[in-house]
Amino acid sequence: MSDENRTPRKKQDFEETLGRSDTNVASFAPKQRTFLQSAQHLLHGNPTMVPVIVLIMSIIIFGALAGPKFFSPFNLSLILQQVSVIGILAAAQSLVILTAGIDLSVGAIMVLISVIMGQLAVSLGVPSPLAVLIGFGCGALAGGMNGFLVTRIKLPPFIVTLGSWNIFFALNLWLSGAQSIRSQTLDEVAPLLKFFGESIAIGGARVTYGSILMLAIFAVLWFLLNHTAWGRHVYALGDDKESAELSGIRTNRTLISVYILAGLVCAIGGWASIGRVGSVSPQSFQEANLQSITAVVIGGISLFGGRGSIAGPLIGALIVGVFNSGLRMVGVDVLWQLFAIGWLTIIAVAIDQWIRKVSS
Amino acid sequence: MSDENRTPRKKQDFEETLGRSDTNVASFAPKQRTFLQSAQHLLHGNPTMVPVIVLIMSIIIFGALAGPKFFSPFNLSLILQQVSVIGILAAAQSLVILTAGIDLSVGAIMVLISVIMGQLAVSLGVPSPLAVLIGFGCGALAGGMNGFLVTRIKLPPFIVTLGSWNIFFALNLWLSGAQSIRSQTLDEVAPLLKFFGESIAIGGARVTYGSILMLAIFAVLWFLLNHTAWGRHVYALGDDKESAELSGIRTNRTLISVYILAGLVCAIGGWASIGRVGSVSPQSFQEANLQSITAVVIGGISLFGGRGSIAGPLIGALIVGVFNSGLRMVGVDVLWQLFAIGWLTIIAVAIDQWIRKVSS
Amino acid sequence: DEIGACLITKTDINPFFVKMKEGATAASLAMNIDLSTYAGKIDGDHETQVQAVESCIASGAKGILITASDTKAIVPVLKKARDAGILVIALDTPLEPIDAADATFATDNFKAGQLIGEWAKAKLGDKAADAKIAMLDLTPSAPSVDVLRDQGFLDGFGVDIKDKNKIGDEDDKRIVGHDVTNGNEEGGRKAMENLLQRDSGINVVYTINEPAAAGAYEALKAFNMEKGVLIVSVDGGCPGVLNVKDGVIGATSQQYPVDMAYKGIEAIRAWADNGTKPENTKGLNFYDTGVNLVTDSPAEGVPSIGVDEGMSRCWG
Amino acid sequence: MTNTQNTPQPVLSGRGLVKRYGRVTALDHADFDLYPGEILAVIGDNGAGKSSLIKALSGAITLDEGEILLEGKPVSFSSPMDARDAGIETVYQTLALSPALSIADNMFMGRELRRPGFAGKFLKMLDHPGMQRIAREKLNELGLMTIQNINQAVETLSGGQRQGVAVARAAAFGSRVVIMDEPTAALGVKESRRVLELIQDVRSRGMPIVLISHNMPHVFEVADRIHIHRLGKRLCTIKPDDYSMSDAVAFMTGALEAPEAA
Amino acid sequence: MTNTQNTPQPVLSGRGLVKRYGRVTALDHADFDLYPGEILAVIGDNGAGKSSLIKALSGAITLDEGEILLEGKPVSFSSPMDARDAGIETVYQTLALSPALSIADNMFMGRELRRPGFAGKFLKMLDHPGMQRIAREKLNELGLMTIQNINQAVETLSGGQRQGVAVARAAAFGSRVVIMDEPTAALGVKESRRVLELIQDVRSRGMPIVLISHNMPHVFEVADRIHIHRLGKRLCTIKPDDYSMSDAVAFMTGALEAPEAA
Ligand SMILES: Nc1ncnc2c1ncn2[C@@H]1O[C@H](COP(=O)(O)OP(=O)(O)OP(=O)(O)O)[C@@H](O)[C@H]1O
Ligand SMILES: Nc1ncnc2c1ncn2[C@@H]1O[C@H](COP(=O)(O)OP(=O)(O)OP(=O)(O)O)[C@@H](O)[C@H]1O
Ligand SMILES: [Mg+2]
Ligand SMILES: [Mg+2]
Repeated sequence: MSDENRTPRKKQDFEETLGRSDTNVASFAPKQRTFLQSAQHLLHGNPTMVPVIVLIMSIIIFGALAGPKFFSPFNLSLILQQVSVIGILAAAQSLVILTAGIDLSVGAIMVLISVIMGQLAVSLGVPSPLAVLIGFGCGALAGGMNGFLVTRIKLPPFIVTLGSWNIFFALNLWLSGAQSIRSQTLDEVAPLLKFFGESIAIGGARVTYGSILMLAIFAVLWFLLNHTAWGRHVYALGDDKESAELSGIRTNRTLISVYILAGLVCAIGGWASIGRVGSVSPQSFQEANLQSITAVVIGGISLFGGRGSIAGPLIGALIVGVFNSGLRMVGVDVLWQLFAIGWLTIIAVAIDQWIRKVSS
Repeated sequence: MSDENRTPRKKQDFEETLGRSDTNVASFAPKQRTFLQSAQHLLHGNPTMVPVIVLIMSIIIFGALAGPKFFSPFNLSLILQQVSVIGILAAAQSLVILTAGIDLSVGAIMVLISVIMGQLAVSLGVPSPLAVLIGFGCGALAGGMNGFLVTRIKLPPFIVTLGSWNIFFALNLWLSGAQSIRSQTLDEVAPLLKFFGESIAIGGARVTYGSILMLAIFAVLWFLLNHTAWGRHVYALGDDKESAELSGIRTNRTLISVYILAGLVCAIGGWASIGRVGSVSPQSFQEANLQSITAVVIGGISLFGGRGSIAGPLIGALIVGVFNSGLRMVGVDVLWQLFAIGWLTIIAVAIDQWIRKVSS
Repeated sequence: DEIGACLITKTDINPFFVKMKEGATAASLAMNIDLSTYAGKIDGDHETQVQAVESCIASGAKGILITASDTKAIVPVLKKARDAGILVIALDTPLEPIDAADATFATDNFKAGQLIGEWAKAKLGDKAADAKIAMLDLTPSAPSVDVLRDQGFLDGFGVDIKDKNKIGDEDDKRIVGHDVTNGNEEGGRKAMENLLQRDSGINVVYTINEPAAAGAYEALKAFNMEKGVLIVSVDGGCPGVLNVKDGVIGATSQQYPVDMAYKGIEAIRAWADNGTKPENTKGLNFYDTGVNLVTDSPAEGVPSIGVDEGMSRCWG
Repeated sequence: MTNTQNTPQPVLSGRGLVKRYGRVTALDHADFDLYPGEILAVIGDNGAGKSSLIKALSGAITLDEGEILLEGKPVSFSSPMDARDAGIETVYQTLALSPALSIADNMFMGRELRRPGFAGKFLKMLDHPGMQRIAREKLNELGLMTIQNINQAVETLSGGQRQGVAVARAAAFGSRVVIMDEPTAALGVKESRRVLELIQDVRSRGMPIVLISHNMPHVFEVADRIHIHRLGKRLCTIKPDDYSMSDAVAFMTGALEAPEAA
Repeated sequence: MTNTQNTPQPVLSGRGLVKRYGRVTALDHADFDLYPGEILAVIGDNGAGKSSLIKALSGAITLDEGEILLEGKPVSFSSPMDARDAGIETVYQTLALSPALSIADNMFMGRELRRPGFAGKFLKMLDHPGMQRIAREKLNELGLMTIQNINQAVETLSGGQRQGVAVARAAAFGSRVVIMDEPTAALGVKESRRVLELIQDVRSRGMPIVLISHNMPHVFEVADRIHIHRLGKRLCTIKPDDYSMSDAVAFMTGALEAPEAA
């Protein structure tokens, strides 16, 4: 043991030459590429471009098939309107999928919350703003329950949300008695609940507040995910939970916050859904879960977590919307619409995978 | 460079003492355990026991609630009968989940195949045995398509089967025109299709061939998974695909064989389902996907692949069957049945996780 | 003495079946019957109904009331029930063949469709010849109610419906298109929007039920077209009748699920007491629980009742 | 380094640490002491419990028994974050990097810099350019890296480069103790040398370091004391000047009885 | 070892191997030669492309250009299975074990033994007891393991023990060439020594071995020839008797110009 100025002990002798070692960085000449490979490379650098290109392509194709009506600002704004609720759910779903989870209960939470808001305002006479706030609280609570089971009891998200989906659905039926609350009743008692159904005309387009809300939610989530520490933590824990934990992130706390936020976004979606359908309808949106997942994966977010931009699911929802609307305008039979959506899902993700691969 | 008898070069000198190093194996005294911990330990050694215990517990509880009728051989054999189709699907699902995949299309394949068999035999007049064989072929093909997309195009199984679910469902509606084929028609033209609906009486119990088929399928899969190289490869690739590939397994070939086998098992399930419901019903079993997944996870197979015994899903399916039957017999409202099944899923898996954890 | 009975409905999420259940529960209390209720999880969930029938047999019930999801496929298991001495009554939806049940208490769905078809035709008068019709159906798998109402409406409107068992095989130019709504507001709205995009001149809208009609109305309102379009529907639930009153729906065919359930329970009591089976309505092979057209703007030649009477008999 | 005279208080110590994994007892009443400003090497056979020991000290696992003292005061770390907040920075054997995130993101994981002013204070907006600049500086300082792009995802780096990022992170942010679990295991000769220099650098800033390594020449070159771990406990600690490598290896493998003093 | 006189034909060689990962060229026209019965060490900086080289030789990655020759004949391995069937056995840096499976299962992965007779031939039934027995024997032979239960899942082993299993597997089944990518990186002193002895054992059975390692003393102790890899190509090969460790390190890091001959 020596004092602070001790002479360093001997290195192994073969290490003595290291001082002279090369410090250049390796560099290699790029190889020749075919056009396809160049395109692949270009897109690889900007993976969010992929869904955008798929979107543009499908708009062009359906425009060609369905005629100029398809391109009208009115029709395009209608598509935006139609995807607004699924888009909001896709935003919530993206958060969960980024953490390498999956939330099968988003649709059920959304409908449950719309029922809660409606019953509070109409049957119990709670002032609408309060009903909305309570609805938000319940949404956060429902998400929090999922998050608790995932983080504390350490159950796989798939199981938790498969179970809670049934639970929320049962609660929905119980609270609503499977009865809708009519549009006219809402107009009288609680017009606030229909707020997001109102629209502003911009040229020929009719943009509902619901559509704007969807865009706003995506914008806020984009900011949170990319420009706050919380967002970086969400990505890190989705990427590799254990590493994230070891590198000093309170992963459980972050994870539970993700589920709560997702629940809250679903609750906002519930409010928006009342505006969209005009009434409080406990039977609507039964397909919403799978549609939201489809939008997320078409949008290029990896089901394994940690990869993908939140802008993707927005585009993904629009692609699904364009497909649905386009197929219907062209007059394709409902049955073959199902068929086409099935292939769309597979092909869109296949293109995405191909882009991400870069060279065989 | 020296010849074959060269003297070995010098080791680093600190390594010279190694010859004398201790060769005992480390051993530690076991710590004191509470009763709960001991039970946990015992079950940890035999994880398949967990679902068995849950099953026995639920039989006892429902027996107590629903009275002696519940224990009658007739009712117990009825439960076996009722779970037979879901059980067969759960067997197919287990295979896929063991490879760390998931198959959302099992139910759709099964119904599609029952429709194909029925249409061939009834509308086209194909002899029933041939219709059954063609049905098997189509099942394997449908599974093979999933497998191809998963292995060759390298898409996540969730996406592939989400897409193919829509595709198979559309084909089903197209082929059947959403029309059932009546029981009487089958009796006349193709009684073979209803074979698995027949039953033998054992005491008061009525065991259908379909129930026996389910047990036989599980037995065969158990043998394949535990006593053939193929089975080991399935576990290895589900555990860690890259390692399996590097340790010399043709993972893609194995993976595709898993999907084909799963498709074939679904096709067998399709045949059994005709016997079970008595007719060819294109609208049946819409919930079958999620129920099969529930049975698999309650049975203790990890959604992350590579872990769990194929016996588990059989027990899992029985648990779900006992729950459904018990809740009905107790007279619980449908709504609260949903609620209870939701919690069952969560709690059964939570118990399983707890057992597997062993000490905090 | 108390006897057991079962009510098996298609789902628990449709107010029609919820009301039917409430009616049956009330009747059972009055008639000292121990009623168990079952339902499929989603529309078309046939397997769950089979299991429910089996549970009923196992529990030793005296009678089963069922609204079948798959009217053909349910027959074998119901035969088992009848063989076990259970009275099987089909509610709302007839089985195929209809005599697979001991009795059928149902709305004539084809007739319900015809009534609104005739009404719409009469309302339009001469303009009916170049009407533009939107058909808002139930699901892609087109269960029998879906077909009967759809085809009934077209028949009543004077369209050549070709195959009576098939939706969409008509080639009448007046039909703008068919779309599915899943029988709820959201589906109704989306389907209406899409059909309007195909042809904005639509002036007659057929809807499978009143929630779908409410959704379609929202879409029309958003297009500022709610004034000139006739919406017709089937069901007669209280919110639906209120919507007729408010002018959302022009006319709706009202059915009586509570009656069906009440009569069903009554029949089971009678069967248990003295072994009598209910009889059919004269000239029909089922007991018609009746259907009435509800509207405040009656059309000549089409029998109808007013909204006030409709309200007094509505079910939800 | 002055633990020769009046033994100073250890910076970090563990007493009677026990950690069981089912039937395996990874730590069996192990003790540990790290004195101010020293490089303490921890050596031991595979499976001796070295990683478990440092995981316990850095809050990554919860102990079954025993207590941890930081500057004499008992502490209980329920997560790595707690340990980090107390100034203990660790390079784990598994590195604990997020493969899909950039080098800069990884370096600042869990201690991100915010923008100055409103954006940072109220919107909690991150200072991406600032973090990138600092990350580049730190890596250059270490001279460890031949990395072209600080925004490159960590998964695109070679194993050695990744280890470099993890080491750089710990060295840059440790304020009280830096713990390194086999930091040179996957590194080349040149890169290992850099890490050893780095360790000495950090020590010369007065920070004590725990170094787990199987490389005896490295251990004997840099360590002030050597903690020999065997069968889940501390067998003894020795000074490299008092014993030869052969002795250390003999103690560690059980070929020789351990000397008296701990 | 006789490549001093009339140079014999190499067992395994590579010519002009190229492998690109996106913008990175991991192998840049690299050559490779392994002669019968020799231990060939491959050394190089982190990221030099050593792992890529051996992955190419063992069929784990597909080459963009170049050819591989096995005993002079061009071969093309489309998967690790092909290489294994040709007698090339590899220990990868990542070990390639299935964590949830037992030690015995892992050792026989992809070459399971079947029961004799009907059960094996027609039912293709596995001979579990036979495989367990052989696995136990092989591990004992190596003396590498202190494993109590051959049916233990690999995930319950320490990092060092796992490496032992992977090495044992390769040594037991290789018939023509054994390749080891940093087999001692995570191993303790004692365990490393065993692996080195094992390597020499395998060589003394006449089988050539490729050893990638960053540990110069080990390399110089066991290697017959040293392949120095730099910037994706073979810089040169040297004999440990002709050059010192310092020289090798200097070549490898670019501190000295490489000698002429390959
Ligand atoms: N998560 C775990 N689950 C079960 N057993 C574990 C776990 N982590 C470690 N062990 C066991 O605890 C013992 C000590 O492991 P540890 O990783 O601390 O050893 P080590 O000294 O770091 O070994 P190495 O030099 O190989 O890294 C080993 O027997 C190991 O198998
Ligand atoms: N799958 C991959 N994707 C992208 N780049 C890769 C991949 N594998 C290796 N590389 C890159 O190829 C180069 C060579 O890597 P390789 O693993 O062959 O190096 P190595 O010599 O084995 O290094 P080490 O000593 O650190 O193991 C590195 O720059 C690495 O980043
Ligand atoms: Mg360790
Ligand atoms: Mg390497």
